[in-house]
Amino acid sequence: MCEAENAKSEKIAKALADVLPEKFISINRYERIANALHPFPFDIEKEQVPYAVVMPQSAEEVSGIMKYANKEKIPIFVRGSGTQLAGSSRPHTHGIVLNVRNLNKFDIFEDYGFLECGPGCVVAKVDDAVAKLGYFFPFHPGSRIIANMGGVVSNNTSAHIVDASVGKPNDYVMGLEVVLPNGDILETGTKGMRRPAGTDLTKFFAGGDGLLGVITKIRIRLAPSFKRARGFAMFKDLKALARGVQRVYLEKRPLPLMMEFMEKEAAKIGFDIKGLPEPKGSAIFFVSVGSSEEEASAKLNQVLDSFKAENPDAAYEVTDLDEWQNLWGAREVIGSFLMQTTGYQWKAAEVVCNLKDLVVGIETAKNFNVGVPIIGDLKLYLYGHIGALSMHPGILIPSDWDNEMQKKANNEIFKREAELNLKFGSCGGEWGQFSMRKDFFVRRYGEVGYTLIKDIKKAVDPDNILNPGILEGYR
Amino acid sequence: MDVVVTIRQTGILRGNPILTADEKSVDITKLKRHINEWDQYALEEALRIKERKEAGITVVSVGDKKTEDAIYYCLAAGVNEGILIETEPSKYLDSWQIASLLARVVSERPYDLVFSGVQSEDEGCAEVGAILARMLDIPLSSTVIGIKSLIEGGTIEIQNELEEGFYHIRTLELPALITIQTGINQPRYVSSLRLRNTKKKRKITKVSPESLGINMMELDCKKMPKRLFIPEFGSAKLELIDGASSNEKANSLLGRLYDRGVL
Amino acid sequence: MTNEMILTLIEHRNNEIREVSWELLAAAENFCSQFSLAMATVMLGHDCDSLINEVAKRASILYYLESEQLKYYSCDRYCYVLESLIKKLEPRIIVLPHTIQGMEIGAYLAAGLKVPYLPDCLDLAFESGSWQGIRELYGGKVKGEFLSSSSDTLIISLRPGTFDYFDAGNPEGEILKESIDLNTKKFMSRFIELIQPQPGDVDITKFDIVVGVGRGLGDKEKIGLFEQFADALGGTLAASRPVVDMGWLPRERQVGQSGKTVKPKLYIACGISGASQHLIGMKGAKTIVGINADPNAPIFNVADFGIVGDIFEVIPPMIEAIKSKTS
Amino acid sequence: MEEEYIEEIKQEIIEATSKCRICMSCYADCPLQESTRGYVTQGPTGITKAIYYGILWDTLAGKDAEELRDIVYACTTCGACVARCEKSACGIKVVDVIEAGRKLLVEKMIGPLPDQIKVLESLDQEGNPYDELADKRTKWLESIDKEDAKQVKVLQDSDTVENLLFVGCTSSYDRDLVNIPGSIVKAFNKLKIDYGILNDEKCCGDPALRLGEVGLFEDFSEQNTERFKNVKAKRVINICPHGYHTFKNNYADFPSDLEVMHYTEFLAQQIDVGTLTIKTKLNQKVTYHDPCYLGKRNNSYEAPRKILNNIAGDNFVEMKRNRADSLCCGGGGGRMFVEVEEVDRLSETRVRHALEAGAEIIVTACPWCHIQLSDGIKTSGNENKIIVKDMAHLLADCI
Repeated sequence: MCEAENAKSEKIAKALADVLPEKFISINRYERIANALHPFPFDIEKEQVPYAVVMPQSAEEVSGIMKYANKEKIPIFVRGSGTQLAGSSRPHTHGIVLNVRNLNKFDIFEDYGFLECGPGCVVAKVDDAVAKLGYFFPFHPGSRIIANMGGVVSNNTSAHIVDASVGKPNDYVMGLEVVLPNGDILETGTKGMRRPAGTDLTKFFAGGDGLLGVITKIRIRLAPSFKRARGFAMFKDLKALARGVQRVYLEKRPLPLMMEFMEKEAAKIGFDIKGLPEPKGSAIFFVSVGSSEEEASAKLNQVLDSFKAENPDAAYEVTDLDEWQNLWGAREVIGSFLMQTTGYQWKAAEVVCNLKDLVVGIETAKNFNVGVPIIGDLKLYLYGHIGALSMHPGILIPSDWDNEMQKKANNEIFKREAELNLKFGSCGGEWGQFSMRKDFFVRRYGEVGYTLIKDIKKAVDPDNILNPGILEGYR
Repeated sequence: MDVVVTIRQTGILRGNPILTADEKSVDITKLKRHINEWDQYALEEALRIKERKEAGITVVSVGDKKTEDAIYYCLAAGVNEGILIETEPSKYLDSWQIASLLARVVSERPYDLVFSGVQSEDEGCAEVGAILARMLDIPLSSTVIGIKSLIEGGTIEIQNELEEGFYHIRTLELPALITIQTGINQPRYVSSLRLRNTKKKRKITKVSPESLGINMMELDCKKMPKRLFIPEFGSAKLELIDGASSNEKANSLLGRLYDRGVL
Repeated sequence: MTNEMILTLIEHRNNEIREVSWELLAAAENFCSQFSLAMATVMLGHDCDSLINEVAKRASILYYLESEQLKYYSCDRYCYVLESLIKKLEPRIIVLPHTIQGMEIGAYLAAGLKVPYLPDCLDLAFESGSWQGIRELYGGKVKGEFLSSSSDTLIISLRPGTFDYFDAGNPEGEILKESIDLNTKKFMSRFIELIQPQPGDVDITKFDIVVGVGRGLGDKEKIGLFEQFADALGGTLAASRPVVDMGWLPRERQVGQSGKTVKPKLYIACGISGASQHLIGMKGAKTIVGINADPNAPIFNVADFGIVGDIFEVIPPMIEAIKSKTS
Repeated sequence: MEEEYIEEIKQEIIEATSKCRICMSCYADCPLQESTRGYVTQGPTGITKAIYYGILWDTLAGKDAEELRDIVYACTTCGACVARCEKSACGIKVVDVIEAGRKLLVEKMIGPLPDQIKVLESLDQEGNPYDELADKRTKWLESIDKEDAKQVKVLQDSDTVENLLFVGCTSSYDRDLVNIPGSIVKAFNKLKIDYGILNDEKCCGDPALRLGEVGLFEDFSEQNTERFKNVKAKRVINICPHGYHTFKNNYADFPSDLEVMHYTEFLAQQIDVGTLTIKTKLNQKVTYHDPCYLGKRNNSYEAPRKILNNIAGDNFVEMKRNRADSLCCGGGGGRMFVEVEEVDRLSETRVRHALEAGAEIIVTACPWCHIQLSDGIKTSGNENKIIVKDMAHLLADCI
């Protein structure tokens, strides 16, 4: 690595020592590399490695860092655990990585009815803490044991939660503390239970793809947790499964909190690992909620009624929790199992369908890679959050493919994902809108939409200091 | 730049020393051996020079066949050549004789720097380096604790340790000899795999005093051991504190210290 | 043939005669009467008249070789000057201190003059036609008598702290001052700077009670225990060289030849074997306690009280006992 | 030019690591998360990728090399990451990669950490990591109950025995722990078991292997294997889980007919067959800390619990993190031998867990855990609240 780069690192570290404690500034070569890693199966480039990694403990420190970066015109990349699947947490050029690790203050104010946490808090830890007190937590990504609050709020990611049942997670975000690119510190939202009418600045940042500011504190409403009932159904015919799901909506059933599915091939693997009988078709399993077990169970059975109309091989309420754990587990282990048995890389896309076209949609998703360059002949497994009409075609990519091939494959997957979501007039609901998905955004919302967001960005961050590359997209 | 490091292999004396029958030396036949502690630092310092600039390092040692291990160690650590001046086992050589042998080898090759350890763990005479410097007629500086600058074909600036926290900084014109003090660096660890591979792949240059044209009979020994002995345990004034348990010992010691009024 | 004379080199630094020089004079006095030799001293330097007068008060004859270039010690200049003086005087014995300076001169000079050299000796005798020096091996675990190869000229360096100084009361010794022109000769070394001792965060020489720790410590994490111990005693913590080399304690806490010399009321050596370089720095303590698992550890040769045992077994109960006594 | 065997190590690492797709799940389970400022480099992914890019971009010299060394030697090799990766990712043997990384650093003369060098030298010279004399290894026999000591068979070169008790370096030399083997031989004597210890026992080699000194480890593995064959024992019973793991998993040609057991497993077995009966029950609350090398690395969770259930009954309480989810004490992987900068000492965190569980005694079955936890109790100022005992201590009091 070149001397000039090291010299720059030294210089930055020295300057920032006035802003935050030296122990929270690292120019350690490998600390810098580790903060440039991305969740893609190909190597990072030297150009991505930041000059320095800073771990501020307060909004004031973040402000100081932003001011310095603006003065010196050095890009700032905000990062938590770096698990964002479209690559938004990945530095795009040399710069400073602002790791939110130390912004991890966490308090529950039951008497106010909200909690406040820093962006560096781990989702699962917050979830577990509020659950203990009998509250429901709307953020539930697969990476919850490691993902940070800052990321999930910036992405407003639903993951397992069915949007239409309890809303989008950020509907629970009451307010934020944000440091703007110029270093100004802003508080948004409210501490009261009545949410702002009209402009709520919170919305610019919660689900803002990290374009407009650095979130330093998040206020989330405490919602009482529900009683749960669990259901399972099996359809020989994948189309029937899709129709079943359509009915749930069309027949005005109370929507489950979560509704997952595994296409037959995927189910086979998961069931096999968990020692369940070989599935005759595609599996669907879901959680209905209510204020009492009875209510939850009643709601669940209404959903089952819709399914039964599509004569499934099975459709029943799961009362044995172990059985449920196995079903849920079966869904969780597919990817890891396939990677470990085949030694291939596992890459999933996020195809979201509209309600009307779901039957076609699920078929299309199943044939996601058919005829697609590079990935056309690869094995594909379909599963996902069908309750939200969101599907994950998971593709196995040979590990021995070199960086270039891996990159191409990765791009093809995002390209194909874009095509389908355009086709259905939908969009992804889990991994943000830009970075690898920038092209989709432009096609989906046109130059008008893209120019608009670019202008907004320019207005608050004229020199494009904060998280450059997310908006421009990266390949 | 050519750097020569002179090393000595010494026995690692952990338990009680055992003398040879003639009481003229300590019996190291049963002891594990290693490179004399000071020489390890000298070796490391040379290796660091090699890492910074173009340098060839030669290690020279006087000793019996077993000394090969020490030389292989140096080769494994990264020196370019290892020369063993092989002498017969358990023959006492004094510093003058050792220096004479080293001087013959060193003087016959190009060198800009000669490193030696300040002294040896066993005899601790701190002589060889100085005698060698005199024999080679090059400038000398002892107990070097830091090399400040090194200009090829020019000078070396060193910091050497004096007593009571004083230091000298001086420059020597090359070629020069410096004796290295412990603590100047942190000697690297050489793994046994490395050592094994080295023994397979590398060769030691072995020479005998004769092949150097030196007749050991005629090379006089200016300082020879008459009799060694294990010193009496403790001084006359020593009062040994004993007791059944450590607790007891601790307390009676304290008692005595209070009696004396030093506590 | 040599003159029946002992020539003793007076070592000075930073405009002070070093303690060891007086010890050497005492030793030389001994040897002179023992071997019926005459006494002479030599000192090299530049404008240190106050010092030579100090020496003259205690030594009969002082050769003072003066030159700008001798202001600071350097091996080549010192040896060049001494060599010519020795050739002229042909003394029987040249006595040097086994200091860093002395050990350098001794070997370099001996090599130049091709005469026997007995380094770091504790005593000198004349046995069946040759000089015999007593010295220590393996850091004091072994002692030995070493013979010089010839009975005439001998260079010997004596271990500092071995001979007590007593005032020979030899007033107004004769000073033979000679200015030497060294500019005609080219020397290959150049003096740059004399670095003064750095004052550290603590001055261990100021404490009445000093706890010294050595190799026996094993690893850095154990330091804490001995800090407690020192605190309980109202003393301070010092160390032998290896501990400092490992970076477990800062240099300013090093006791010994290259470190500080302490003379506390009580010095407790924990896991210190007692290499001469360390003993030099603490011998002056009024009361010395040695705690070491190895009964052969030389520390017991200077200790008033000794415990042969494991420092980690002995120290904790001591801390307890002291605490209970004080509270 | 690089030696081939070094190139091989590099390839081994590259292959294993390139499978990682940076899901970061392992990071969540890594004890360094608890104990450090949470620098990413100190998560398993960070460490393995540091080695990976270190090789790929050839930043293995000078300051970079030292930075890498400090990162790679930060791992306690507890194995939590391995379990996680197998559970929810691509099943990389993370610890193996990290140990390979250490191998690489040692062979390139970058590792180990300075304080660990004298450990390796001591292993080489005296057969133990503590710079103690080899011939003092059985000295612990002198400081235990005379009667018990008498009954201990000290095996000379040609002697044979059914059960070989492998004492291990720490139990042999650590002055505070000799009562662990003491208690075990007491138990064995009571049970009239045919057992013995080696007159010339050497280290199992674990420290050498964990620090990346493979060659030295191989020496130990060969010598010990040879010695074991001569003894013709049915089983070797380990006091230290690290020896247990090393014999079980790391020895190249370990005698196939020689069963490796931890003493807790052996004694639990004695309870099953009814030869061992617990006389006095314990009436203090005890909890059990799973040593990583017994638990996570070898899934031996139940034997110690069986013993505790017998001894303590309802007084045996679990900590919130137990078995596979147990938190490392911080002593493994060569960490015993270095001063570690920890924001929260793992040992203290663990002591806190035990207190939260309402325990008055933390029982463990590993000498290193024992040392770490007792330190943790002191440094967290809980001396009067809780104590550490080895399973052996409890047993000795109760049979």
